[in-house]
Amino acid sequence: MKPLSPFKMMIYASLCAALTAAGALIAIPVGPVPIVLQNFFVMITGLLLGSRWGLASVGIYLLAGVMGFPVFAGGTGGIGRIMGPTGGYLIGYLPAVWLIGWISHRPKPAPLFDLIAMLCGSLIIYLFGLSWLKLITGMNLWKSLAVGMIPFLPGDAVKIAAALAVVPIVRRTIGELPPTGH
Amino acid sequence: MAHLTGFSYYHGNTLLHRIDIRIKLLSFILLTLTTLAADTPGLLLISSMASAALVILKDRIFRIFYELRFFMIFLIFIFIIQSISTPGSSLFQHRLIPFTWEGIDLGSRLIWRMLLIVLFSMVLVSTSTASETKEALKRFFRPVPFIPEERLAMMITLMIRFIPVILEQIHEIQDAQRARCVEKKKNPFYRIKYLAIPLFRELFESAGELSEALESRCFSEKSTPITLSSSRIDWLILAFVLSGCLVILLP
Amino acid sequence: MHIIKIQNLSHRFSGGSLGLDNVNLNIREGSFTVITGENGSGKTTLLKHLNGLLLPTSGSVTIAGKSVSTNLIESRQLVGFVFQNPDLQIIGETVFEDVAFGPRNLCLHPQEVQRRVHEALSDLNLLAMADRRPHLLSGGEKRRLAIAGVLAMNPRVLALDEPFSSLDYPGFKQVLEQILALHRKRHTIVLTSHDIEKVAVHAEHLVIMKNGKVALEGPPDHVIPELEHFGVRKPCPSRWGKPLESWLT
Amino acid sequence: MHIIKIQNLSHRFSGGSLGLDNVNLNIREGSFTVITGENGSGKTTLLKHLNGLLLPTSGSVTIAGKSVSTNLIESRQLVGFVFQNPDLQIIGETVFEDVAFGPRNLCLHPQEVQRRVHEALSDLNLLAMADRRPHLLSGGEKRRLAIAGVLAMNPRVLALDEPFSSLDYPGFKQVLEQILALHRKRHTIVLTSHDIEKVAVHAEHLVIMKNGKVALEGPPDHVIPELEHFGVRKPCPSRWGKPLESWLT
Ligand SMILES: Nc1ncnc2c1ncn2[C@@H]1O[C@H](COP(=O)(O)OP(=O)(O)OP(=O)(O)O)[C@@H](O)[C@H]1O
Ligand SMILES: Nc1ncnc2c1ncn2[C@@H]1O[C@H](COP(=O)(O)OP(=O)(O)OP(=O)(O)O)[C@@H](O)[C@H]1O
Ligand SMILES: O=C(O)CCCC[C@@H]1SC[C@@H]2NC(=O)N[C@@H]21
Ligand SMILES: [Mg+2]
Ligand SMILES: [Mg+2]
Repeated sequence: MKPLSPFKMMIYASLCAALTAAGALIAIPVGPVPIVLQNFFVMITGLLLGSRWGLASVGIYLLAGVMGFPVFAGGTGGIGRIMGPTGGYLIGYLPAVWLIGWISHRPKPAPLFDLIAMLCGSLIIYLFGLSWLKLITGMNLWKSLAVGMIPFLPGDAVKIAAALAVVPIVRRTIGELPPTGH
Repeated sequence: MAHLTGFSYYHGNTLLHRIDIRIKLLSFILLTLTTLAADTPGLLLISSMASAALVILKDRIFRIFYELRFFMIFLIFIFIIQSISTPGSSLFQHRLIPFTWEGIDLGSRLIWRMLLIVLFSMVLVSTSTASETKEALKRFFRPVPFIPEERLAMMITLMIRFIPVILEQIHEIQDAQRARCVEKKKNPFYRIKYLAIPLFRELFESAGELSEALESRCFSEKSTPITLSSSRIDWLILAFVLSGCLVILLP
Repeated sequence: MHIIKIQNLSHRFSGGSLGLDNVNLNIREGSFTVITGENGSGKTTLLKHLNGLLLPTSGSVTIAGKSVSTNLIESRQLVGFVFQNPDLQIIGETVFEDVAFGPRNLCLHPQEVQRRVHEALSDLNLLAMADRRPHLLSGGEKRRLAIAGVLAMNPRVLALDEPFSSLDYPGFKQVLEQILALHRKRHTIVLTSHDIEKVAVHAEHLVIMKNGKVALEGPPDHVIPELEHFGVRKPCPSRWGKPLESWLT
Repeated sequence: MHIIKIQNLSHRFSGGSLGLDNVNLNIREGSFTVITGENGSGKTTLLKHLNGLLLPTSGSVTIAGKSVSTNLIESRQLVGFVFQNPDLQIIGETVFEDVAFGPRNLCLHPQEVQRRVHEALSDLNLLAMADRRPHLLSGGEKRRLAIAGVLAMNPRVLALDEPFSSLDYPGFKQVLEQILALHRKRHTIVLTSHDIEKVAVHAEHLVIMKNGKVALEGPPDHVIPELEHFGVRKPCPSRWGKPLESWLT
């Protein structure tokens, strides 16, 4: 994304945070960890805004959630969710979006780099998520994998594929949008 | 879809509306941390505080619980997983499902805690306006050196404002696609792709127009601070909450 | 005889507010119906019942003899819906892709998709812009693209929600000419507008809505004298007792 | 004497297309100017130069003697801009918060903010709805809220972009009455519309634009006969040589 005025990037970052919140609302409860579009929008935030503004976007998303705004999975909020079983995934979004932005932000963005970025990002999300889930619920490794990772792999694969299809088009559309504002 | 009340401030003049937002936020954080550390007697005390808050917002109780319907299913799953995975004296000798007494006890307390925390956050959100919360955020983060608290507060306000807009646009885009029989295509990749493309284009276009609207009303990071006045009652309530938490945590 | 039959249809929104209140309406095959009324009088809500985007709380809606709620997909093929804001309806990367979205959803054979798209584009004379990027088109062109996208599914009824909003005079003339051409090809046209100045002369059947009810319906010369009671301005010629005049001249 | 002076203003968009081409326009203080023209003729682009949302590629725009590009903040206080789609302009969570957004950005004293918001709300008679949530208001009420939000910054010029689009007859009457009331209070009104049927009788100065140029400007009775050449329909009464008629009756 070509550098726009910081004012415009602030609005796009808030927009991506709101998208992540909207993605979290559509939560399909399949176990203690629900299937959400949340991480789909986190990945797209990283790909569109880059590492610095992507970090700011996910940062304010988590801050709003911690402060009580119901923006986490299932339309709920509060510090309790960070302490709860899925808190690891939420914390994992911060390093993940930074890494996705850093890997994918080349002078000329290419789908291969987007794919690698998203795979590494998802790995980090699961790393943080599973370790915290195991710590909190005291499950053994095998059970926490069965509950915290395996049910989501097909869903996440679809999300990564959809992101690869959508992001180049959105990058072009944003580029053609009226670059209004000084 | 735009009527997502969970997100929005519900105008009213109840005691909870009048409390200074900083006190409200502080007691919210205190209560949440205490709930996580509390045991059954502690949880009982905190539940009484929660029900007191709900009584004050009596006309909105149904709306708050209506918002929590997804979260309830989520809680049930946590209860089942917890009660299965904790070792201990099992409940049903013969069945394959290893329900254990310890598991049920642990699971029910976990759900009780999470329900209390979420109720407190719903009460906080529906009784404080975004500009109040923004002002409290600015005051909390001002001492922190490297965080630009003015920009942070504005970004959170913009985010809260965009959520109902996004939900409404998702609804309208889905309507437009359903009108052209998109439901015959079950492949999730196809559905996500054709929802995301118009959604992103529409949103980034409206974000561009919103930035023009902000600029034409001279938006800058400096603005008149909203006067936050904390009266005697506020400090009384904070003291009450603080003592309640200490009683639970100390012995 | 009547392609659309609506019998005491009511719709209550999840928020509790009543959108439609006991609506009874029959629309003849091949007729040109205009539904008018104030903002919030329920025009869009009624139109969304024709292709099952909204389902009745009570009462029934039948299209060509089949109830909408029981065969949704079929009623959406029979009734093409053009939305007020064309931007939300535009999906494809190019004009061609966008029009092909509907037929492809019907899992038609690629040749058939090609033929239908080509026919729809030539009907709306958008052939020259087949590979342009849709969101860079002008207001009038986007509206014609939305109509072509719906036309490619061979609907028998065309439901248009405020098709002329934010269109200038030339854009309006283009869109109206296409709609009248489709009407001549035996399509049933149902059109909503809160300002009937522009279409009153072409309407065969005029319906006025107020607070979710059908306040008055009938041929234009019966209904137009009563318009002012329902918050709709009488067309300018009829304020001087002159015959209605088409906006195409 | 002229509050707005535009001298050979041109604007080229980053995409390369020419939005405005050598525009010369002077607008008197306290006048009621209507800018009309086809879609894409440059009406919105011209209006956005009045409060510095767009900066000229060449030429100059001066408001009350001060050049816009050199003092942006001041020109945004002098010129209040009401957008075509009010939903994008509404920021606050309640009507009161939204109107207070402008004055608070000017870092005024809280009492002063309170006074201005109260005055603006009573001007647009929205006082009863001060605590309602903006996105549940009707189209007309949202439009009046947008005007109140701009009015609270005490502008001398009010620039309205298509203020009546998608408004029904009662909504239109409400908004037009407020605009005329502001005009009586010596505000300069600059209003764009591609359909001048509704406002021609109130306009003192009519400007027609085509392809980014000012094609014709002058008092309505000079300009109206030439309208049809520039893709704008003549108001219905003047098609029969009758005097213009206000839409408020
Ligand atoms: N940001 C932009 N980048 C490129 N071209 C633009 C941009 N904004 C406007 N244009 C083009 O400039 C011309 C004038 O646009 P403008 O919005 O001023 O027209 P308008 O008179 O307001 O039309 P309408 O009646 O639809 O509001 C149009 O052809 C439009 O396509
Ligand atoms: N999803 C919804 N939830 C609750 N109420 C709704 C919803 N959609 C519409 N309404 C209400 O139903 C009534 C009818 O709405 P509708 O959009 O059909 O009016 P309309 O005649 O199309 O108005 P317009 O002329 O502005 O298009 C309005 O009062 C509106 O506020
Ligand atoms: O409680 C929360 O808000 C966090 C939910 C985390 C869901 C995780 S993210 C990675 C994995 N993929 C999914 O679809 N869901 C889980
Ligand atoms: Mg409507
Ligand atoms: Mg315009």
